[in-house]
Amino acid sequence: MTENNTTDQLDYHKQKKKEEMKQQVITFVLMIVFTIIAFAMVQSDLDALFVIPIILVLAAIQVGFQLYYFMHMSHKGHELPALMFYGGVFTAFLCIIALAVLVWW
Amino acid sequence: MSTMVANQKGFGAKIWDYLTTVDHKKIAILYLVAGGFFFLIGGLEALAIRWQLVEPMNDFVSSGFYNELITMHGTTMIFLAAMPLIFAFMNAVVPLQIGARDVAFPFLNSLGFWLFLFGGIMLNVGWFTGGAADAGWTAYAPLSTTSPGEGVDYYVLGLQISGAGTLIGGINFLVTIVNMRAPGMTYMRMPLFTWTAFVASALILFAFPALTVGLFLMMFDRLFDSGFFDPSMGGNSVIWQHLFWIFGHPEVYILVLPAFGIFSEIFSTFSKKRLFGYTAMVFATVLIAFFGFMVWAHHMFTVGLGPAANSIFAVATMAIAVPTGIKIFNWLFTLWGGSITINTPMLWGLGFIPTFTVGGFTGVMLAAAAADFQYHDTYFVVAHFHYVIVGGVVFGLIAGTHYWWPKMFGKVLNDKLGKVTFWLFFTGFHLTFFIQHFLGLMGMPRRYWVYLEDQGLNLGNMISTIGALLMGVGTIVLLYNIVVTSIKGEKVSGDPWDGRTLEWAIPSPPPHYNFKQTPLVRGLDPLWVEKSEGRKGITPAEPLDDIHMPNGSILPFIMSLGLFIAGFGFIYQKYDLSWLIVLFIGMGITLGAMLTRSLKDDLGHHIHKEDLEKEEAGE
Amino acid sequence: MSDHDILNPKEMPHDPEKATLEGKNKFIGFWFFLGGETVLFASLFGTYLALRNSTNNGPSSEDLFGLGLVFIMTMLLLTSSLTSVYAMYHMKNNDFKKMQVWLGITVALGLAFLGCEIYEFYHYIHGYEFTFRSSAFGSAFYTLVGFHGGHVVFGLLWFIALMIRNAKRGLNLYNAPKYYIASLYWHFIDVVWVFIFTVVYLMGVL
Amino acid sequence: MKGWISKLRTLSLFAFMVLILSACGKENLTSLVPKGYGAEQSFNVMIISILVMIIVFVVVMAIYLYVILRFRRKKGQEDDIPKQTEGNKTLETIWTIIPIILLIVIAVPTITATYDLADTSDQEDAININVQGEQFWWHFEYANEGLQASQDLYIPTGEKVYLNMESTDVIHSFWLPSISGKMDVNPENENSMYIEAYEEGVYWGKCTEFCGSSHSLMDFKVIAVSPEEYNQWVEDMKGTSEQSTPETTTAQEGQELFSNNCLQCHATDANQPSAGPNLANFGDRTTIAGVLDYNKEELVNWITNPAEQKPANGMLDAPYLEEGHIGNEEAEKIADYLMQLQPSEITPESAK
Ligand code: HEA
Ligand code: HEA
Ligand code: HEC
Ligand code: CUA
Ligand SMILES: [Cu+2]
Repeated sequence: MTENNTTDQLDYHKQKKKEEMKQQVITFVLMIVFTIIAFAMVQSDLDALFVIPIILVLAAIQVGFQLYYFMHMSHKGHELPALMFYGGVFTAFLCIIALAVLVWW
Repeated sequence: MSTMVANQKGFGAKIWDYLTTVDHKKIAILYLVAGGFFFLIGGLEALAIRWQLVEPMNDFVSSGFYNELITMHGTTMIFLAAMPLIFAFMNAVVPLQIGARDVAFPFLNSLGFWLFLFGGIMLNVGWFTGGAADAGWTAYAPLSTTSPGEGVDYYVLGLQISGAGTLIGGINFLVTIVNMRAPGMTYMRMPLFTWTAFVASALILFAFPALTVGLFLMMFDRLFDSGFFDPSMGGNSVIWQHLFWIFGHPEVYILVLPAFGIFSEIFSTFSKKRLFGYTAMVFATVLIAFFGFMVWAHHMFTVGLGPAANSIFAVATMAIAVPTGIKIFNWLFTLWGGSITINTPMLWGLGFIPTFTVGGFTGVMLAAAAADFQYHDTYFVVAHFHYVIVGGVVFGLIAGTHYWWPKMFGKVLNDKLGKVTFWLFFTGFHLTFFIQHFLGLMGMPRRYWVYLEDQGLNLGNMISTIGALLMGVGTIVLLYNIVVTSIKGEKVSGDPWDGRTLEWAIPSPPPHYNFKQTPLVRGLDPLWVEKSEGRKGITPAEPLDDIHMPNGSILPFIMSLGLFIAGFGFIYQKYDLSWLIVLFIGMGITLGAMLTRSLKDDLGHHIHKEDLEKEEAGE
Repeated sequence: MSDHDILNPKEMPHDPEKATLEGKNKFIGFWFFLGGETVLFASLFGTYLALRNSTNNGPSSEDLFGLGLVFIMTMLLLTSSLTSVYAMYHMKNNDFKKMQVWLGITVALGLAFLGCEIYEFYHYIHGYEFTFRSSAFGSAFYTLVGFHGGHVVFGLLWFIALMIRNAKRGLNLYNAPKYYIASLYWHFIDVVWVFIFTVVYLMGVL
Repeated sequence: MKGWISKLRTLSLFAFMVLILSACGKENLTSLVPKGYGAEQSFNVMIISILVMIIVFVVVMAIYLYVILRFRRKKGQEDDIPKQTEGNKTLETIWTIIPIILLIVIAVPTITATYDLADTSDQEDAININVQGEQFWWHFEYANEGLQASQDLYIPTGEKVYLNMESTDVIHSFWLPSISGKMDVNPENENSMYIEAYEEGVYWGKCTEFCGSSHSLMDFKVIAVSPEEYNQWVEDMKGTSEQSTPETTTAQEGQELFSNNCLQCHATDANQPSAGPNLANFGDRTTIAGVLDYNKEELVNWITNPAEQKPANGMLDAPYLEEGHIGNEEAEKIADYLMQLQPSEITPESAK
């Protein structure tokens, strides 16, 4: 690999990172918007049974943004981290079900 | 050679060496010694339990002391004997089996050990301060939260500290196996012990946090007057049960899967065949782990969760029989058509199959919720879990001890004595626990300090106690064997069993860099592959070069010591707030050590190529 | 070649955090750890959900929670997540100065968040006599939110230690992974907060 | 469904005959001889599952023994290298599918029985008893009649009796092996289960959730009598009161002592709630405090030194123990008084 090539490559990567950074800013804006929506819905007079699922979904999407964009889980080389993390999410889900649903008295 | 150097050093230097070591093989020895010690303690407690129950209305120990005995027996055996002994073999063997020079986090590995040890000591401190924990190893609230004295506090803090160690150890092995495999060692070429270590570590990662939280809540309730489990404050004691069993059930598979791995190695080695159905074995291991998370409420059938929950959990639990059965049959067919040598490790393996099968069967019977209303909290359950834990885990650990002893210490344990141990222990075991199934069905609940006369329970209990004594004698023979072998045993080659996996390709005990040159793995059972092609050693994957090794450090010891000290502060501040000083000192020591660690670059050292060459020439 | 040269190559590779084996180990190990942390927080969330109505005649979530402060806290933490992304962006471009600056901003935002949280707790304790010991709900609330707060404190200390420690040395392959996993940790804290504000605060006032 | 289960039962009863005949357990304590609805349901599931287990065990052991005997390395074969088989799809499928089928065989009756035992549809019209577990004794309140009873629970045979259970301290568990499986008694909620005894008898019950020092001494008895006898018992118990004077003078003195020292916790009127066990029909108890033989000597021992018999039990808070003015003599008088508290014709004897 010649000198030239590497600098080219570096430039290429710089460029890519820049684009990515743009994406991340967009993600950020979306997260802010979602948060505002969630707060607004709670402040409104909508029915709780309607609002709760929606704000939970909004939260889940936000978390997806964090994981995939901010924490780069969309990048290559994150297969195992993703596997293990979702293992945790699976167990986490069971814990929450157990405590929120099975302790009903 | 490094061992030579160690021999020349004085005793103090040797101790210092072990206090600061980050070498996974030495950490393995530390785990083996500490775990073995706690096994003896736990066994002694078991003998006291059995002695109390030898006759009806016995008064060998008081009820309070009996409750401490069972609690500490269960806790010690599970957390301080079985787990560390498993870690001992994982440390001794996994890096070798995957052709690695080291684990991923040598420093954390050592930290994990010291946390476990100090946690274990903490748990036992209660004995000397007016009473150890006495609420059962499951520590159900509110019995545990209202138990007077500090016994349960020691349980909570001891488990918290050693649990942190276990979690760290688990992550270390996960990353080691993911990142440190030698070239060619694909996932589907990993020996089964490595696979089970991997899966067990994943279980640790996901199961222990639930225990951590449970212990925190219990600590807050006991020491800081919160109300999680206190009905009078709106709390709910069933939360503890869920948290404990969300951890607790996976825990039993954390224990048994590595034991399965050990047996897989042994069966394959001593029948001179590759493991039958390797892929299915791997798949079954993963499946057991996965199901293992969805069955915890089978410990809670009588809590009153309702028929829907009970049915779901009953069926989910039964499902585990399928992958476990796959394993049993694959082992049998590994033996099928083989050339079977029956020596001590193999004998334990052969003892394991029927024993564990019976234990598994009683497990499935317990899983039938409607029938569990009868079995639950009786000696039937005690019989079940000793069949799977002793018959599976302890047999596995003893088998592993005999199998890998030459690798760890360079000497083979005496086979005759080994067989004596086996027959004593095996007979004693079945005497002790088979009869307990019937005791349970006949109306003997567990955790009973005494049982009444004229209830038809006398003979069974007496037989059970006799069996326990036999196990004790068997254990003593094992200890004797270890002593005799250490003194008189002959040195053996690196490969005394005609092994199949990488650990047998290097000298026993291995040099501290394990592999001079990273091996090239060309198939399942890599050493066997080479042997069958007529080669003696393994093909290297790289030219001889400098080897990078981590430096030893005393910091893990200090960090753990700090937490140990802080533990006392946590406990005694409930009587007198000036103990908070101790808490702060302890935490200060730990945080200080952590800060030192992160501020001081530790880049390790190199073993130079020239030295390696010299060594080779010297041999 | 000495370690020094290996860790300070002329050209920083474009994924400095994963350029060495140690870095890769840290990176994978830390993600696995976060998997475990997920279970830890799930257990706390579960406990909170099981106990959130057990107010024992003390104040309930409707009585206590005001959304204004929570909204501000959320904005602070979300923004700090973005600023730490900027820091990592500059790390990958091997621009140490800018990275430190952005991390500094992150820390400032984190401190502001923490300040709000302390104010909030103070307010509950003194304004409503709502403490850790008031009821099972109180215990569960302070434990869940407090565990998160503890993570924030730890994350801040971690950032600060890294920044001070490396201020003079600059970026190299030894400390790049450390920065990287610290920032992962910070994002994870944000992930948890997203659920806290949804499950605890928003669902608490509904 | 019922049909083949009962056939299985006959078959298995035969197989278990040996065990049962060799006295596997004390009558009315063992779960192996079910005498009530719940125990029978559980027993059926137990039998089905154990039969399946025996079948599989035989298969496993057959292969196991064959393998060990056939494939042990023999002299002169030291260097033989067996064929390195990788696996076998057909075999692997077989030992995946067959266990699944066998598990379904167990799962179906399990689920049926689990739902059956949790059925509370006729609770309203049935006898309801509020059960209270306490360290280390049991209290029974007949909800419909407002009657209080402790330690011994009288029920009619052939009827579902609903138990609504709650604890005042730690978790206990109510187990009546011959009649029914167990159910936890939790401090924060009420659990309901029903029991139904087929035959008259005195059945042993035990606490099966670890609850502290005297967990192993927290026994109780269920006395199943005919419905007529049960009704009479209820009537008799309603008639109890603290006023009734005993016949002998020692017992009268005993009553005096009792009112001064014991009545703060106990009651001898079955209509009165009390902090300690209700002693209205103490004269008909089968045991003292659940586990001690029923005789005067034991009772005197109990009154003078309850700590020795049952560590950490609730009676240790009794002020008279500190004050020390109840010696053997006084205790004997109290014993005379307590042992003549026999308000009803219906006693454990009637259940035999
Ligand atoms: C190493 C430990 C270990 C292992 C491996 C197991 C394995 C299993 N356990 Fe066990 N268990 C414990 C340790 C373990 N257990 C402990 C410690 C407790 C008590 C804790 C306490 O309360 O203190 C307990 C309690 C316990 C209970 C709660 C009982 C109660 O308290 O009322 C239940 C209920 O379902 C249960 C079920 C099972 C099942 C179904 C399996 C299965 O995994 C077994 C699967 C294996 C087989 C079935 C055998 C081989 C299979 C075949 C040959 C195929 C064909 C088989 C069929 C078709 C059936 N266990
Ligand atoms: C890994 C787990 C493990 C192991 C290996 C064992 C091993 C044994 N266990 Fe136990 N056991 C549990 C885990 C384990 N147990 C648990 C979790 C409980 C439940 C606790 C609870 O209810 O909370 C329990 C409960 C339990 C009970 C029920 C108590 C009760 O409910 O009242 C009994 C009773 O028989 C018992 C017996 C035994 C015996 C005889 C052994 C034997 O196999 C032991 C054999 C070992 C020896 C005999 C060692 C001999 C030692 C020497 C010879 C010493 C030499 C001395 C020196 C040099 C210092 N155990
Ligand atoms: C502090 C309250 C208290 C006082 C005062 C008290 N008891 Fe008790 N008593 C109890 C409790 C609680 C039990 C149940 C003990 C157990 O079995 O765990 C009990 C049990 C008994 C029993 C056995 C009950 C049974 O149904 O088998 C007898 C008999 C008895 N007490 C007699 C007495 C006598 C006589 C006195 C006074 C001299 C007395 N008690 C004073 C609390 C008290
Ligand atoms: Cu009550 Cu055990
Ligand atoms: Cu389990």
